Amino acid sequence: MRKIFLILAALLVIALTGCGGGKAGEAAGKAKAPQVIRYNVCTEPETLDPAKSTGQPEGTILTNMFEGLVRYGPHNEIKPGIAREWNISPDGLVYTFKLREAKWSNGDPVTAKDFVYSWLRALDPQNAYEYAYQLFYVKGAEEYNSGKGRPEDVAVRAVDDLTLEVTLKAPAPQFLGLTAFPVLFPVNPGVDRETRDWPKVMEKYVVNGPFKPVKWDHNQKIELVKNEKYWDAQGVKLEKLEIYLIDNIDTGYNMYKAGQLDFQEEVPTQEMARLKAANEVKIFPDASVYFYRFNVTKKPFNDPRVRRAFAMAINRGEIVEKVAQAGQVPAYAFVPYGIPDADGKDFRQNAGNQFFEEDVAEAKRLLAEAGYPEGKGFPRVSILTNAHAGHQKVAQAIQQMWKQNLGVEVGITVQDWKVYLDSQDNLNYDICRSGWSPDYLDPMTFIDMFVTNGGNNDTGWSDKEYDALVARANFTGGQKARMEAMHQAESILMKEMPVMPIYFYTNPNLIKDNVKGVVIPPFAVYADFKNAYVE
Amino acid sequence: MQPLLKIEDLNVQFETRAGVLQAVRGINLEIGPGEALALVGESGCGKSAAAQSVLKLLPSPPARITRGGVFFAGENLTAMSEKELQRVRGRDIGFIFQDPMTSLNPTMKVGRQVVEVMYRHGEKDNKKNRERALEIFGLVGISNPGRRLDQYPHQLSGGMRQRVMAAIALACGPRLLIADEPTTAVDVTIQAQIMELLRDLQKKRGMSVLLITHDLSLVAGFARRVAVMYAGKIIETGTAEEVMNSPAHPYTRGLLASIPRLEVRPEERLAPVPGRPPVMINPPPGCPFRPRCPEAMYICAKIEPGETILGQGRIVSCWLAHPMAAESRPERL
Amino acid sequence: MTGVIRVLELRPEDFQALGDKGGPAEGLSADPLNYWRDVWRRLKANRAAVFGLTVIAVLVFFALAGPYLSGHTYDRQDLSMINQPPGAGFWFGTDCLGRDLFTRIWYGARISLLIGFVTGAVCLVIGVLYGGISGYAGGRVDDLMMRAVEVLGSIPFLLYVILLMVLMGPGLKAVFIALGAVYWLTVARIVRGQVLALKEQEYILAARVLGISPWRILTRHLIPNTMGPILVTLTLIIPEAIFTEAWLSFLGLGVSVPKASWGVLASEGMEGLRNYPWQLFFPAFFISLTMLAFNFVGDGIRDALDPRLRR
Amino acid sequence: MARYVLRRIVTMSLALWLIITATFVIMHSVPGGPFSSEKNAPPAVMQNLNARYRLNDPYWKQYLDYLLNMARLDLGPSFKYDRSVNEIISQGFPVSAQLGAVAVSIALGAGVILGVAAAWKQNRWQDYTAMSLAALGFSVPSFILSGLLMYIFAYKLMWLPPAMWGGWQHAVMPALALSALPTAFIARLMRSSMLEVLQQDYIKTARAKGLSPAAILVNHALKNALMPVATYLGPLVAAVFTGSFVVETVFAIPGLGRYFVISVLNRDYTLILGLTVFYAVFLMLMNFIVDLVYMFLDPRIKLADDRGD
Repeated sequence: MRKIFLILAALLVIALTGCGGGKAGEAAGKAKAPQVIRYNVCTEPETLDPAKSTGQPEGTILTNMFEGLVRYGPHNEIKPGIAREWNISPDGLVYTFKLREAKWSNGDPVTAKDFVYSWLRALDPQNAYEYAYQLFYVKGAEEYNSGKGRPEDVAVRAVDDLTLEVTLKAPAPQFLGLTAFPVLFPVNPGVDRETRDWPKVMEKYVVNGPFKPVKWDHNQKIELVKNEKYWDAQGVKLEKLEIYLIDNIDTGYNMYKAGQLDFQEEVPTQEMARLKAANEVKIFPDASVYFYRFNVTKKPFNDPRVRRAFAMAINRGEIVEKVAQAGQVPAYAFVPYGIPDADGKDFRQNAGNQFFEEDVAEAKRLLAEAGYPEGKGFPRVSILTNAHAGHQKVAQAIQQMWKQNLGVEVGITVQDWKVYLDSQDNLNYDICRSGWSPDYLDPMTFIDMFVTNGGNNDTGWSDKEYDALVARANFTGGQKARMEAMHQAESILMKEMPVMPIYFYTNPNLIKDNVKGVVIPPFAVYADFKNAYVE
Repeated sequence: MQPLLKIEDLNVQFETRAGVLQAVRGINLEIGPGEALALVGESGCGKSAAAQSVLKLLPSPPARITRGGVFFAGENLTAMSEKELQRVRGRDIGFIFQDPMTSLNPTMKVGRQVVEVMYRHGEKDNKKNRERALEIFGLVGISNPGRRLDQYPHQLSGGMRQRVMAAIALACGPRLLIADEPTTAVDVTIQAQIMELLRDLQKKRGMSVLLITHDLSLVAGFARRVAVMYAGKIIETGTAEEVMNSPAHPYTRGLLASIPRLEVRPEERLAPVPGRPPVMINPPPGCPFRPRCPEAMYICAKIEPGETILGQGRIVSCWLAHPMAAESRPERL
Repeated sequence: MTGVIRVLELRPEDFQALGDKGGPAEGLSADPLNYWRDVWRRLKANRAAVFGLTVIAVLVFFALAGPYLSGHTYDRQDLSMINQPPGAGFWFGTDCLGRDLFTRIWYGARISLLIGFVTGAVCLVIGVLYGGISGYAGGRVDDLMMRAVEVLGSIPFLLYVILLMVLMGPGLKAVFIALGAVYWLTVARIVRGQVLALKEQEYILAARVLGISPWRILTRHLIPNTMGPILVTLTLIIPEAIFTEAWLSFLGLGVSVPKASWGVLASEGMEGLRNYPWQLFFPAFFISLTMLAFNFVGDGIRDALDPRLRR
Repeated sequence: MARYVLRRIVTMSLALWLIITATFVIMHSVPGGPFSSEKNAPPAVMQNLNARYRLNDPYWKQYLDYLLNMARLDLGPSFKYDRSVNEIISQGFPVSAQLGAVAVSIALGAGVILGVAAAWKQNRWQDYTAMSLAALGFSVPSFILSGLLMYIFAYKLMWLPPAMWGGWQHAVMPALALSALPTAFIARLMRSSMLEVLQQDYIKTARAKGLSPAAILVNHALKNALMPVATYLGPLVAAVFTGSFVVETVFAIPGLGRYFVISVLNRDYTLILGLTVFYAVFLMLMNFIVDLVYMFLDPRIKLADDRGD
């Protein structure tokens, strides 16, 4: 398993070697190729209002047009954005950001007041932004959003034009990283007051990031051009970024082959084998996990032995290699690779990826112990999945493995996405396919899912010790103690197994070889084109 | 004098799924210039097929002229190509069909349907054509012709429509008019008017007319000569007086016996003789009329009778006309 | 011809009156064949229709027997044999999970044909009852019932199919209901039209005068007489249902895995078009063949019922 | 005429009301709401969302509000997209309609020609060829046809751009894919109606006039044979002009058709209702136009309340 990770890491390095800043500048200087990249984000964005956006495609487009207080660098490191520097109080509660003298694309200066305005706008209950809760770390934010507090009491303050002071209600090391994402982006107050629907009207659209939009042809493409007013405009090599909104991956693939796209976010599964062999697909890490939930509130999965038996009786390597095919990593733990631990190293690597082993004999023994020798008398259960071809394939492979290895006949129930979510939320399932991607680069985004009655628990599982560990991690300022608590929590999760990890995702992309300098982060955003160029 | 139309040994077959139907089985007819001839028979006897075969109007397949020919003013129509025939149709020979309700295009103004013929046969100036159509409308007795020209068929009465049909047939001043049951589909009062009109036209313009009808009563006072047809053959010919006053064939006698009186409803007239005409697909030997014939003899079931010439232009096809019949059945005489 | 000459030696007795001994005149007229036997005869004479019927029969046979012929099962995966081209071991090749496509195709035939036939049956029952009642009742009831059909006819039908599919969840039953619920309209319209026309005919009037119950008239007289056009409609609805199910499969709303209809197989095959074309070819071929067969049969029945169209 | 139009409007409104009501009921009985997502938002946020989109109101109130807005021609905001339903329809429909117009023209042209050729040369090779082509159009599901077209013309031969909406080259494949089925249908319809017409007595009259086959075809047969096709044209135009999900997603056409599917999948309530209403109105309108065209084609037909002469 370790080997696979190393390969993955190597891949990452290969992909990113082109991204070195200095080299990029040189190459761009020599380049004769027109500096235009045509990128398919594979869906029509629901909105281009940063506060309203919830998905990765929207996040990707917005990140290329805006800049928050910070911005992620090519190695997932947090780099200064609009904030030149910042200071965090020793108790981890007060963040003071010093802003640089940046400008909006209409020439207005970007000020601390803009951030105050934007964050309050994001929290305004009248606006009802779904991801407003990403600001709930801020003192007074949740109260305001739920109608119990006043906007004046939200602890975000413009000390002067270039100083922003934020007070959190509890220490949250992940907060700094969150300021790199859309909900916490500033919007131009003047424009927002004047034209309420500016996010729909590209002529009125004002940005503070690398690119500004010119045209939005729905279900076709969004055209961005370089924003000359961007504070780091010098570092931006691209003249034009065309973001295509083609949702049929196969169609996108054909366009890529016909030379009409340079870069597509997704790769058709049935092309994967050939593309990998021809070295045409580039696989990037993705800090997300693919797993099955068990409904622990009823038989037979109320018995942890049954859950463990099921988890041990599948061949993850075969699923990854033959079914998913994109170089995913078999998962024997819940928190994916790519998330830093207290020592700056990788959280997953530190704890290892081996909380349990695939062992059919042991699985059979556990199942017999639970009262189902050779699967006899096992109740009829079913895997719930949404109607997506890939998920259905994995489910069928697993179905057969359980049948062969445990002698248990498991059905498959396919539901439409929204019905599936409804069933999952209301525990109307036996086994449920799930996936989770982080909201921020911290194990907490995975660990806090499974606290008792957590909004995303959806298994009915509850463990007092686990809850206590999560609480400890949440209210401890020290990173070391926090991480320690989370490591412990994860080992409980993997012992009790309300969820069965299957694999850690990867992010395969189709990218032409002459496209360089694109940052492909492992979460939240597909691609950052700030320093990208065409060779 | 050379006949205008001469039909020689005409045979017409229909190929159907059930077999070959012999619709017309070797008929001979001549019509002189300005002469009116009536071809009489029940529906299904082949008279319409014969008439339409003159201009090869029957759809082929399934219809096929297997033998014989039709000569018009000395030219063999049967041997003509479709293109050449098109020039004869409507110009030299006009045609009036049975049902004025269905024989006019429902979606075209009647004026245009008349003008169209003239345009086709030479006169390309439609303004002139319209004036001529107006004239012809008057000629065929259409009242208020100016308004009628711009009406659709459904806006006209049945009689009016048949007059339009006549106008179409007459548009190019044909030398021969074939009227296929022109009065069957219109009611009795109109019937007389239509016949009057045809007679008038024939007289005034010296036009030949071939009248196809099942109704012997129409023949009197219209046609000089009459041919009676049964099962695809002409079984009796003669002048109108001869045929009406001394019919030689039992079938003709049957037809005459059923000449309509006003109290008889039209549908009863269509079956003047009890029984139905035979379907001529593989017919049994003998006379096709035998099953319905009140005077049938043993010979009638064996051999179909040949023609017996009774006088100048007076021919009958019946065993009764055979001398031996007279000997065996003296009571008939 | 020579025979005729020989017989011409006539004798006096030939000229004796025949009287009634010649047999009835009707003997010479065409035998009025039984209507349905006639239709069947005409249908059999139609080569395309016979081809269609044969194809349907063969497909049904293979749908029943096919899954047992190759020694593989429809859901048995062999991940070491994924995407194999057609050959000796796998006659139609394998799919992306290493399952035998030959077996899956015939298993899919079962499901697709079942969808076609059951949907047809559902439409038939609803449509005949609705249309029959509407046409037979006539007047205001008819007016109201036909208005309702008209209203239902003006909803976006695919949107409703999806709505119903989502409401009921994927699966065969849902497909039957969702498709049946939208296709019966055509049958109802046709039945009603036929019933209206037939109702005025004399034998029905006679039956009414004789006091035969309306139900009996409906089932014994009207419905058998409307069978022709209904059969034609069915030959359109059955393939249409198979088609629509294929389309639903393309959206991921068809039958549940690991079961597979032809639609599911075809939409899976679409992904592999460039690299594993046989995965698309076989399901697409059989869908098309079925469509053609039903269309031929439908045309054949229509022509047989109305011989004017094809002579 | 005015009375006739008025009566049609009244019945249309009634039908529309029934459709809205039925859709409203079915839509709300489908599990899952517009704001359910994989990452569950805190209850306070959900409360705000429901309040904002009035999902907290009782159903009867939502229903009445919707009807009132409808009366003002306001179909409401989309729940999923940052656009109003009116905007989505007014942006998508013109594209679908343009493509649809091309497709219907192809279907009408090719269908009529094939059908006429088949009828004119009944039971000869022209008939069999035309009808085989029609059968092909009937027998290939649109997603397979679309995929194959793209594979052959864009991927293998590279003659045409694979997707997106632009110049005429972009319209070729989607229009072909869209028109396959209606072409086949019209060809068959045209053939049988042409055969029917060719047996009519007035065609024999036309032949007796000495008209050439071409003149008979054009002046006498065609117009009469087109009438059943005209009846089919109403529903056809309604269906094709509002777009096709398959064709629009495969060829990346920014039309309306895709929304008929994704509105349901997203539980975008206002969009579902809006599309249903739009489709129904459009269909009724098309049928009305067909009735008018029919009147022009067939002088025998008069509007119910317009009996002259």
